[in-house]
Amino acid sequence: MSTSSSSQTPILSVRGITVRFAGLTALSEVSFDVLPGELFAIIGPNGAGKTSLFNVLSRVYRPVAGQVSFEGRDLLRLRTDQIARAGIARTFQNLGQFPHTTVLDYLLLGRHSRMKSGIFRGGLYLGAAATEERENRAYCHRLLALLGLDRFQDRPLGSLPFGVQKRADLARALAAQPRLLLLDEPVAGMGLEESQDLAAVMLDIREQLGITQILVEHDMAMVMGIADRVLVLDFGRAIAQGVPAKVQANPEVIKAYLGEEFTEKTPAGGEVRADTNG
Amino acid sequence: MTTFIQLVFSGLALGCDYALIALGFTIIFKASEVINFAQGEFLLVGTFVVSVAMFTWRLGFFPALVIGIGVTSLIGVLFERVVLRRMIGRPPFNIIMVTIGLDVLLLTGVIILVGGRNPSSPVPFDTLSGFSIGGVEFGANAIASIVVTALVCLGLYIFLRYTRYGLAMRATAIDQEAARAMGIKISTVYALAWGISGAIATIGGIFLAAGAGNPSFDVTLGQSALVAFPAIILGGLDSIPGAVVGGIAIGLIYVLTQGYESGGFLGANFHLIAPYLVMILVLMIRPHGLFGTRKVERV
Amino acid sequence: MLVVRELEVMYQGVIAAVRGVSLEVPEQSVVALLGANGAGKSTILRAISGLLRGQGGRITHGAVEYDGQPITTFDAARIVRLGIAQVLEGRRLFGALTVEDNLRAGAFAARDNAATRRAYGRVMELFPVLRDRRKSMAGYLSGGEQQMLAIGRALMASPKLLLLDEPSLGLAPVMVQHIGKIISEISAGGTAVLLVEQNAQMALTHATHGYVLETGQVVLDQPAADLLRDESVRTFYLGLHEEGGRANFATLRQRRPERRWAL
Amino acid sequence: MSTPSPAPAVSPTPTVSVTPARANWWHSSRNRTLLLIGILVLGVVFLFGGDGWVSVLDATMVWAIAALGLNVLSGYAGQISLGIAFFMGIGAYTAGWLGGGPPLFPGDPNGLGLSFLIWLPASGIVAALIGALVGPTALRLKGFYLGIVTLALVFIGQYLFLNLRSVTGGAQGRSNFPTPGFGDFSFASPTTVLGVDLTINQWYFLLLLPLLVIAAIFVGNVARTRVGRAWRAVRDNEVAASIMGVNLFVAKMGAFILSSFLAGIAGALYASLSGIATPGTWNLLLSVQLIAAILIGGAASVWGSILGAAFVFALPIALDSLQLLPQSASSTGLSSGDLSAILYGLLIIVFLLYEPAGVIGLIYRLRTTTQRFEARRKGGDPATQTMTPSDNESQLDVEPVDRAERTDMPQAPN
Repeated sequence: MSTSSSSQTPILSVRGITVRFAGLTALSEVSFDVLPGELFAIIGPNGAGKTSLFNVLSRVYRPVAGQVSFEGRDLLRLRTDQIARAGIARTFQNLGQFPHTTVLDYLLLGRHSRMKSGIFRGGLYLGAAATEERENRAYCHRLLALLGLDRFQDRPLGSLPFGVQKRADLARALAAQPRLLLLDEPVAGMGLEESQDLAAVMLDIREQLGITQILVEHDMAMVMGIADRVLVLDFGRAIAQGVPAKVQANPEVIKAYLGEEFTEKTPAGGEVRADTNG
Repeated sequence: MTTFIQLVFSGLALGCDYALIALGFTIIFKASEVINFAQGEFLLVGTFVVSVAMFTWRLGFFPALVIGIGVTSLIGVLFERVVLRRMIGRPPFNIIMVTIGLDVLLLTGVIILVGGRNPSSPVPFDTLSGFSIGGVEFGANAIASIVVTALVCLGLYIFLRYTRYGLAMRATAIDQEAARAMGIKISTVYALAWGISGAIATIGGIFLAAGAGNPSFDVTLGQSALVAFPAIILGGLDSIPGAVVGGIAIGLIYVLTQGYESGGFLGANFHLIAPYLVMILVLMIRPHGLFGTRKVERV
Repeated sequence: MLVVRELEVMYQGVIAAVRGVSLEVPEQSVVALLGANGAGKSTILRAISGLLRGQGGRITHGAVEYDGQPITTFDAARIVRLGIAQVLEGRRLFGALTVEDNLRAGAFAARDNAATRRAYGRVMELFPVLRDRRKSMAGYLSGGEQQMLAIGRALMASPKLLLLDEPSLGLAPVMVQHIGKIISEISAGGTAVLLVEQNAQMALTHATHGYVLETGQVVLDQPAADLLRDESVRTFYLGLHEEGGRANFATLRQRRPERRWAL
Repeated sequence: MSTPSPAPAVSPTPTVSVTPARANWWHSSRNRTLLLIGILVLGVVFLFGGDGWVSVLDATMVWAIAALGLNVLSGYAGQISLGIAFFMGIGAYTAGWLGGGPPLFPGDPNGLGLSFLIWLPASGIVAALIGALVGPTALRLKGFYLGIVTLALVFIGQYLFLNLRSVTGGAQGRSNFPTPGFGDFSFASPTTVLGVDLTINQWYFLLLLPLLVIAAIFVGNVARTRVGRAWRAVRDNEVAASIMGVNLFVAKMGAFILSSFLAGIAGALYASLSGIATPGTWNLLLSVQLIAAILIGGAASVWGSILGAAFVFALPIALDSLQLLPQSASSTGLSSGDLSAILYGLLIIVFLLYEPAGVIGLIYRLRTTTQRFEARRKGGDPATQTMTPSDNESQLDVEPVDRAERTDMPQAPN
């Protein structure tokens, strides 16, 4: 996969995003591009603004400045619920919001924006509405089988182990057939095997479905292992971006993660791109 | 002009009763995020007990009041301990309904004890006593209700501001886990909130029962407490000064509309909905009331 | 003084947040607990201080002992009275209360007024800025002042053990250094500190011993000075390491179960 | 503790087994069985129970339609509403105005005398339109605030019903509500069919049962398909739902409108059945009783609505008929009305404490327990039978749904 120097048109372009809450600046002038098919990771110490950035991309937060364009469209003009239709799906950091929903229903919920029937047609359940429901159920069954979730399909999410819930959440996001997938800490709280398993799924998604993925994650081993490019945030600012190896060696990044002293023992950062101010 | 002053005075007195009722709601809500729909029935139970103590057991007003406050507070604390504590973390709808269940039980209990007759209003002064200045009637009990409300507010202020448990209540209302980290027992704070709320309900109830000189009250007393809802919404569910301001405002709106609606184009009983209309208007402009705080929902 | 043995914590009955952690905090020491977000550090502190209940968490295995006494089943209020105070992550001040009321709340569990007065004097000594801002709302303080108040509030209970969760979070480097010095002073004054930190450098500079946590398990357990020198801390934080039990994700690109995505 | 590996190794070419899509409420064997049992029981009461009991069933079916309406808004979509009585009143007066005949008593307002086929749908449609009118204002608010604004709706309704005398009859009420019928035939006159004498109540029964079944199947179908999923998502977490593409306004308004429609129909039928309504008929108590019905029966469940209505409205009458206690409430002491009030208050508290999924949840739980017991006798727990040996059993063991609940309305299995 080619990296930042590519001449491809970015699928997502973020320019000078600034977010403030009651005087506190959560994000300050953050800019970056994500190329089609890329597995792009956003990392940074606790409180660096990663989740705020995700919330801007899924239109939960409104930035005070900046632009976001997705496939050439101005993302900030869309409502939260229109984002899904525009082709962006997101997984959630916190699970447990839908404890009674069965896995199959959760996936069908993910397909909400791909379906049409309203109260009247759904209530009568005749013709088009019935066909639509059947087809979409079949689609979700296939997706569940692919992710090894088929035997859990009728179980409420709340009764499943954490790892299965995480996987079901990813399946739900995929069910929307997005072109951009936002993954909010997909392996947080998981053991090594589970993490590797999910990482493999992400690589599959990238290579076989060609879906662009943006990943916020704390598990550095995973990020550095599978991401094409990495953006590092610290105190709401983008302090570095580039391929994993270069970012790991960037003194700014080491300082942000470990504190001042560790920097001295680091070899010079080389040609790391460190855009300190957007 | 005389009518206007008379109405403002009556509105203020009624508003003070509402303020007390609203305070009862707010104290519980602030401590535990529970809206107590049974608050009206706490009023009824408290007033009924005071009435029985005064007129059946022939006790004086103050000993009777103490018994009434004791009984209502005890019911509140028991309900919190036995039922509500197991409902922590449940959806608000269910919590509201559990308090409605209590409301039904308390109301039925009083109905069974009261039977067909109406108990006498237990007030410190004779229901008709008072004085008039320039044609405006100042009822003794109306004045008492204003004075008592002021005293209750002052007492509550001193309690919350200067005592150890008052501080614990304020801290718990802001951040429960942080309060627990200080060694504050949340269960004690809840029990305190329900106890205080029951006590205030009794005081509000006896003045509301006497109303505009009613010698007796019936079992619908609890329902008239529903008007406190617009009051707390107006003031913001979680604001104690808001409850007082909201209560007085609703009392004034209620009495003034009632005084001027007769023969008007607004039709009968407009005063019953005027508080709600004002409330809806406020909510349209400020969805969290005049003094309330906004909560942020998270993903 | 504090011994944690094979602690296991579950959330909501399904999420294993801590999987068999053992650690020790000796008298008057500063012990650092390091690890990435979600590694289970805060959960361990909550398990010690009794705050797990009410968060949907439960200790499913293991024990916490304080001065030889098992305290696993004690409620938070009792643990505070025993002399363990916790500063929660994100400071969690009572924002609408004044600085002084926050400190008063911190002394809620204190037994006698004399001890509270002594504790108050000590807090003012450690954080002179708070004296000038006694009457201000806690919510209006700067980030650094808020952190000092949070620590001061916990010290009002005159604890023998202070559990400190991410004190450097969101603070500027100068302030981080200052907080580090304060931690040393606190331990010099006779209060042991169990410090959860992301800023490894700050934590290890002031700590006597360090534990590194990963997905709910202790992976490194060494004297702080050794950890400070150890390259492995760095690798854990930056994902550089290829050995040490953590398999290399990079090879996943080549070796992974084959799966055909036909939908 | 060992790390569970929840995902089995995925086979190179996944064998996709598509289980039949059972989205239709009618296609669930459990629903069909329950429905048949229900109809059987009703049939027996209908034929042999005596007219008094048939009238109780009639009223219960009307309450059940209203409870279905409330369940749509509060159970499925999670919007607290105390305003259902208001929409029932709207439906009743619309029916009275459009279908009512000449005044029965002096002071009765005139009616247009239109056909049953017009006034019944119209009563639902007008209520739905008014729902659509107030919805945007009310649904901006959440939780308690919405609850209290809908409480205001009840009081505003009573004020309007009191003052709009030309439609409602004012304080003394209206007594010329229309009775259903086609042409010369009326459901409100006793007739003999095939040698059987059918009373008015039995005729109403024959009308109300199909109406209830249609309403139940309609709501059940909506709940199981796209819109129903969106409602539950909105109920559980609004922000997450909207990120998944659910338009919050559309979802809430849909629930509000369908709920008002059903309430309107129920109001019209209630007024037609009882023949009189005063402004006080549509009071707060009515709303509270309906909320109690769905919570006792089972929130977010079609069967829960029906069973709940039976519990709250038919049970007191059944208790009354046992005549254990004096009926009069004029003296002190326990009357039968008091007893049912106490029972009803206790039921609310006990169910919410111990079985938040209501009667239907209780039935479901009993069934699961007996199934497990059966399976254990045969050897092997059905909940873990399908698991591979590598699964950590204790973690995968199914927790009862209602116990896992934390953040939302309890949801009974459909």
